[in-house]
Amino acid sequence: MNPAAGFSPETSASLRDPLARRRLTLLVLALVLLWPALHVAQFRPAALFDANSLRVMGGFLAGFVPPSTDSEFLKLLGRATLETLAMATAGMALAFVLAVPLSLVVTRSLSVSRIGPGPGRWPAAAVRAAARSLLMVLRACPEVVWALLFVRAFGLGPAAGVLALAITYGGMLGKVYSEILESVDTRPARALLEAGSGRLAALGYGLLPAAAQELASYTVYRWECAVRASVVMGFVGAGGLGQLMDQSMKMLNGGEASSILIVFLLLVLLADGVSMLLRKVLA
Amino acid sequence: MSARDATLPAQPKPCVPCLLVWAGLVAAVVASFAWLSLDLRTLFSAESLASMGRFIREFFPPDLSASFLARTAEGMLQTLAVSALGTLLAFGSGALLALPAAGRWGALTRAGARFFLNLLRSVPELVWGVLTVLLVGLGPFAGVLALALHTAGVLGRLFAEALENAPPAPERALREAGAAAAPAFAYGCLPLVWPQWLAYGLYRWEMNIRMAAALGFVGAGGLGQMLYFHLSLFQQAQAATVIAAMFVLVAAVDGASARLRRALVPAHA
Amino acid sequence: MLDLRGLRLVHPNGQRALDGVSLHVKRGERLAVIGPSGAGKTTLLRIAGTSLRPNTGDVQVLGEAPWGLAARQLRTLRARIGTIHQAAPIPPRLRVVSAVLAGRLGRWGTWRALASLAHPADAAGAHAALARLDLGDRLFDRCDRLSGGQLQRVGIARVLYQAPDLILADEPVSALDPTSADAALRALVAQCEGTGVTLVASLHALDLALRWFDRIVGMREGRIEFDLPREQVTQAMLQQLYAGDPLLPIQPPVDADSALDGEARAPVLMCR
Amino acid sequence: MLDLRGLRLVHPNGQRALDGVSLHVKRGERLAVIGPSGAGKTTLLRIAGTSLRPNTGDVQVLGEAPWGLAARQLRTLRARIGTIHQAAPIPPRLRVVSAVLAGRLGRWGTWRALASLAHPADAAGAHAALARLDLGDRLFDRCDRLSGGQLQRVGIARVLYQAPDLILADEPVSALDPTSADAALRALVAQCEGTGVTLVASLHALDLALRWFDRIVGMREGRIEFDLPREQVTQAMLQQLYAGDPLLPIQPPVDADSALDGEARAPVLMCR
Amino acid sequence: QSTPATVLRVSAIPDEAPTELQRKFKPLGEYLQKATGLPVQFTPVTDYAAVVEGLATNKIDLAWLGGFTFVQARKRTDGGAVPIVQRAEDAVFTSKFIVPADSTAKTLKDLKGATFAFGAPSSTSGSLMPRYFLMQDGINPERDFKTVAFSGAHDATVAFVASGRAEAGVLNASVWDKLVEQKNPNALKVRVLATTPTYYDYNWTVRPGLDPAITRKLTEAFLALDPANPAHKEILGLQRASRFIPTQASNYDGIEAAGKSAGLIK
Ligand SMILES: Nc1ncnc2c1ncn2[C@@H]1O[C@H](COP(=O)(O)OP(=O)(O)OP(=O)(O)O)[C@@H](O)[C@H]1O
Ligand SMILES: Nc1ncnc2c1ncn2[C@@H]1O[C@H](COP(=O)(O)OP(=O)(O)OP(=O)(O)O)[C@@H](O)[C@H]1O
Ligand SMILES: [Mg+2]
Ligand SMILES: [Mg+2]
Repeated sequence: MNPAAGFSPETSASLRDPLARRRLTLLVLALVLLWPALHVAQFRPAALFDANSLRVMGGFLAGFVPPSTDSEFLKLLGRATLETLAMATAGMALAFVLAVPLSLVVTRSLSVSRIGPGPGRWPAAAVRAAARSLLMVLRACPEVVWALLFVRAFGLGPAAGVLALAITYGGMLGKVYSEILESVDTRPARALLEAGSGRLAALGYGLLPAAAQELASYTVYRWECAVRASVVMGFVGAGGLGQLMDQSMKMLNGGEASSILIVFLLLVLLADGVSMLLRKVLA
Repeated sequence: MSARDATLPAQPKPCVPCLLVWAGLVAAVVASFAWLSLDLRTLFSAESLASMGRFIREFFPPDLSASFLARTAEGMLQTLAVSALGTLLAFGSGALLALPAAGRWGALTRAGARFFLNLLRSVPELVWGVLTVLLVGLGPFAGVLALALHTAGVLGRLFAEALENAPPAPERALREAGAAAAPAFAYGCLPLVWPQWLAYGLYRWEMNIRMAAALGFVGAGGLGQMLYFHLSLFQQAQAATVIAAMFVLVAAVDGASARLRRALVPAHA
Repeated sequence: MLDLRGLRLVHPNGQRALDGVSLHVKRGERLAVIGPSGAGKTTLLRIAGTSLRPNTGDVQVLGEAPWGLAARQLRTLRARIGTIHQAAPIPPRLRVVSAVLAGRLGRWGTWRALASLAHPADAAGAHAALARLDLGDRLFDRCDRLSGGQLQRVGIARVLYQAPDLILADEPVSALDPTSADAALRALVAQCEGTGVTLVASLHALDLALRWFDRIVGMREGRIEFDLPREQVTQAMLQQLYAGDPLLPIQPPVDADSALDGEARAPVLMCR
Repeated sequence: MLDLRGLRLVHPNGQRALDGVSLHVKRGERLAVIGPSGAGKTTLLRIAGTSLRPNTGDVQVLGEAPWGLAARQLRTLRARIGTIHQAAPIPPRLRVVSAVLAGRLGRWGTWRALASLAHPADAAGAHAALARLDLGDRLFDRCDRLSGGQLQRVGIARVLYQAPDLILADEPVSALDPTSADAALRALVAQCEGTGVTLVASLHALDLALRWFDRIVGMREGRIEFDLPREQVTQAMLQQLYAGDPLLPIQPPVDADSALDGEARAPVLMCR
Repeated sequence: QSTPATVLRVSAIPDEAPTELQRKFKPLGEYLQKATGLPVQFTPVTDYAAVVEGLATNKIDLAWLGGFTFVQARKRTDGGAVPIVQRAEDAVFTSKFIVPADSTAKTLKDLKGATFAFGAPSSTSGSLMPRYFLMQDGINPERDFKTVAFSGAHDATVAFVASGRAEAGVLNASVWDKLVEQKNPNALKVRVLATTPTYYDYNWTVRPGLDPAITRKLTEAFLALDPANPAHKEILGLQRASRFIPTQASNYDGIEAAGKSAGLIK
């Protein structure tokens, strides 16, 4: 308890921030890596303001109004929307079923053997690593490859597309779920595990009260991505909005594109609403 | 024990709207499966399994010839650069947009920012790609912009929700000690949401590595275009190499993310 | 009951939290650990609760060596240990009733536990535990709507409801006023009295330590300075322990048993 | 300095936290609020700290009516109030140095504040504040690596570093051992002595309240039961306040000024 | 392994927009349904490989394939996929190189250093054959063009060039003629720079193991389409065919050779 202690030579050395050097190194390293990346990506923001391309762009965007209201096209659009919603929902349901067990295995804050560390530490770490790699394989393999694989089982049609979606999204959900569960306050769950509770109970009483909202909003967001991602479905003959959009854009049919974009926007707003609702329910 | 403790308080009523929401969700899922008439049992028939097994075997062995590996490496580099820059731009703009979208500057800006974010992300990358190509010409830069625009919408929303979910006490304490908005945020809230933001950012980078794939048509070449090309021509050995390269990138980002997060989680975790 | 020998623990950042601690606690004993902030009290209790593993040293809890057990048995052992944490580790959005019922998760099956989140499986039990701490009326409130002292009592109620064989309490009454603190300790002691439950608590309030505990362990800088029946603890020893400024004179110890008269002798609902 | 009149506050869930409280505190006064758990002490301090607005009643802090001020002036006013919270509201990942420097955010420019997160702007100042609480050696540690009492002291150091005109302390020493608690209160009192800084604290430890504070306010169920100079507080009053079980005999008050002799009179670095 | 057919499952390579393919197929599908007595189910896809996978794994019975796709399907089925008919035009098929109307290019050689759009990588007329002929002209696409993009479909290639996204492109003559006829706004903004020599292209192929009786019925139905019959004329018009003629696998050996020399078949 000596206020003057801070000024002895010995402590003035302890006033130097021990992290300063590491932070500086990291900063320099990041800048050094950024340069070649800019080069490879041909980064030239000046191109954004080129008068000529702005004109081309303007002309193209002008084609977006008015949105196409051709009744034939609207019928097609309506059907594609329904199909897409159904495929996204089914795909997400499957992805959820796949992701939940895997994420529970991967989540470190639910690991009993890490306390201490206790018995079964290495097997548990190995299982975690294996599940983690499995999640990575699931999501790193492009959807097309999965879709082509499942065509062999289901033939052309929505089944192969839905399954491809479910697999890749399962990989993503699993990873993100476990990261969310690790980034909330994990002390309550840990306290429960230390009192002998099981993993699922610790999840329910220790983590979910804090994480449920975030988990729900992420799941809804993924559903919304699934709606947009129906391009993949088109590969294997399941149609949907994504494919319609792809086609209209390639053909530079602005009217159709803007109609579809409006549908996308409405769906995104719907998803936002659902997300809000879920978060309220879970609060 | 005082009188008020003697009796069990009345159990609060169950929340009917909540039950309705859950029922609605279940109904939607069931309806989807029924409408698509999905029958997943075919997946496990011996014939399907054998056929899928053959498909997988075709990818082995991957093409490991030096010339092809060199091309793959080049593709990796481009994919990496395009996705990294796109994600970096999106991270910055997403963070800036997340603040108003989390309702920090009032309900009106919140609605406005949310709508803008929704607009950014309701347009898929591929569509942004078409627009950016018109703007800056075929080439990787168009890909960077396309990724950045869409990802900014995504990250902005995710960041905003992380902000809204973070415990408010530390930041409020600072505001109540007279701190201005920005420093109070930096000292009271950012340390709480930062790991989550970082996780989302890295994870979106990972997604963009896969997406830069689909952006092949804007001339953002890279692994995506190679994969599309070789799969179209049934050159599975080459496709396998490209997929392996994508695995490497994704695993690298995933590992980096895991390490960074480990350094950031609290000691009690 | 609790047999710790030669514990040494250095945290990853180089902080030496325990530096050769041995402690033996018999069944039914009530022991208070005191000492200055940073002495290693929390660390010691966490090791006794099998939630931290010492770098070196022998640990025996409830007759078993936890770090030699298989995962399943370790879980059973942990279910028999109740820990009251310095800051109650309860998610703010959880309801009080669930927070208390969580005490029995170690003994409930997973389904029962999860179902109880939606519909409390044993509201009456939780209520009884809370009522012993004068908090019965907040049963269905959310934990973030409680005052600091109320939340701390929820943490105590959880352990009362758990009805463990060994209670480890880390500053269980730091946020409570003198009367509530006294009442809370009385409830804890009542839980142990006659049922052979062991109680080890770390306390900053010396008067409470001397009033409710038979045996006092003084810690300082990761070591045990003294370990004596309360009658033998002198003012000088305490002075020495908190070395530095002159200490406040300490209360003459009150006989804990005589304090357990009256309503506090009410039926002990939780004990097995 | 602090002028509260007829405060009434009912929480959204129907809990009546304050029920007609009036309090007048003069410049340089040192006042302790005591009372059972749930009495409304935290609520009262939060209203005085302008972080909660009462349902009805008049609030005047440091000569201004906070709820009539423009945002900018309210901010300036708040920068002059230092609050020590019951549970230190510090993000676990923040480093101790940043947590302490955060005390001056109200007076620093935005850039200085942000830059200081990357590289501490005033490590020496933070160190001096921490050293007064015997915690100087943990300057660059992360807050989640501290013991309970250490974290609480970081919260106190933040307010010492802030050097406000009014200090509101909500159970500032609940996690500290008697000596550290005494030392921490001494540091707070030293900060106020002679500089006209006002100190309002809620305390559970009556001995400390009577030792360090001139004026004692007893609260119970949202009302003020008594508000007297410490000399006039009797054992019976305290008994009544915590009504229920017989209370422990209370320490005779010690003169705070005489306790401030010796090293504690060392230069007060923080005061403006 | 012939499965008893209850439905005739048909698909087509996505060389045009899937909605367009579906529209084109509708009357033909009804006609085939009548001729074979089987319900016909058409699934449009957007991935070439999916069609071939479908044929190879008996998930599709009949498919409209490009020449090069047929060669790939034949390789994947070990010669099991059999072409039954092709349009008269497919025997003398060509591709058109297009540039924006105001381009200064006069020959293919002038395109060096330009951005160039192919159709889909496995399209015969949008990628393989043009690539083969370019190489014979001494132009290696990967080396000599600034950027090579794949538009994915023939009409999309026109849109690419018309909008200035690519400085040149190539598509099949049949789609080009259709766009010109329809006065497609994109087609008006581009001109033809060069036309390739002729080669064999599209055909209708049946999967290995399809019931021979059905194969026979299908072949006869196609060959019976008569431009003089107004109902048939509509079908033929949509298929852009004057009439259908029999074809055989060996017609496509040339394409296989071209594919090998262009390095697209290993
Ligand atoms: N996770 C951790 N990482 C690093 N050091 C730690 C960690 N937890 C505790 N320590 C350090 O170990 C020492 C002992 O801590 P412990 O929590 O056991 O003290 P304590 O006696 O409970 O103190 P208090 O009375 O303040 O709660 C302290 O110096 C503390 O800073
Ligand atoms: N956010 C809230 N919502 C509802 N009720 C609340 C809230 N905060 C506090 N209360 C209730 O208001 C009353 C007064 O609380 P307060 O925190 O002021 O008590 P306190 O005197 O500080 O108690 P303690 O000594 O336990 O900290 C308590 O009954 C408490 O449960
Ligand atoms: Mg402690
Ligand atoms: Mg309080």
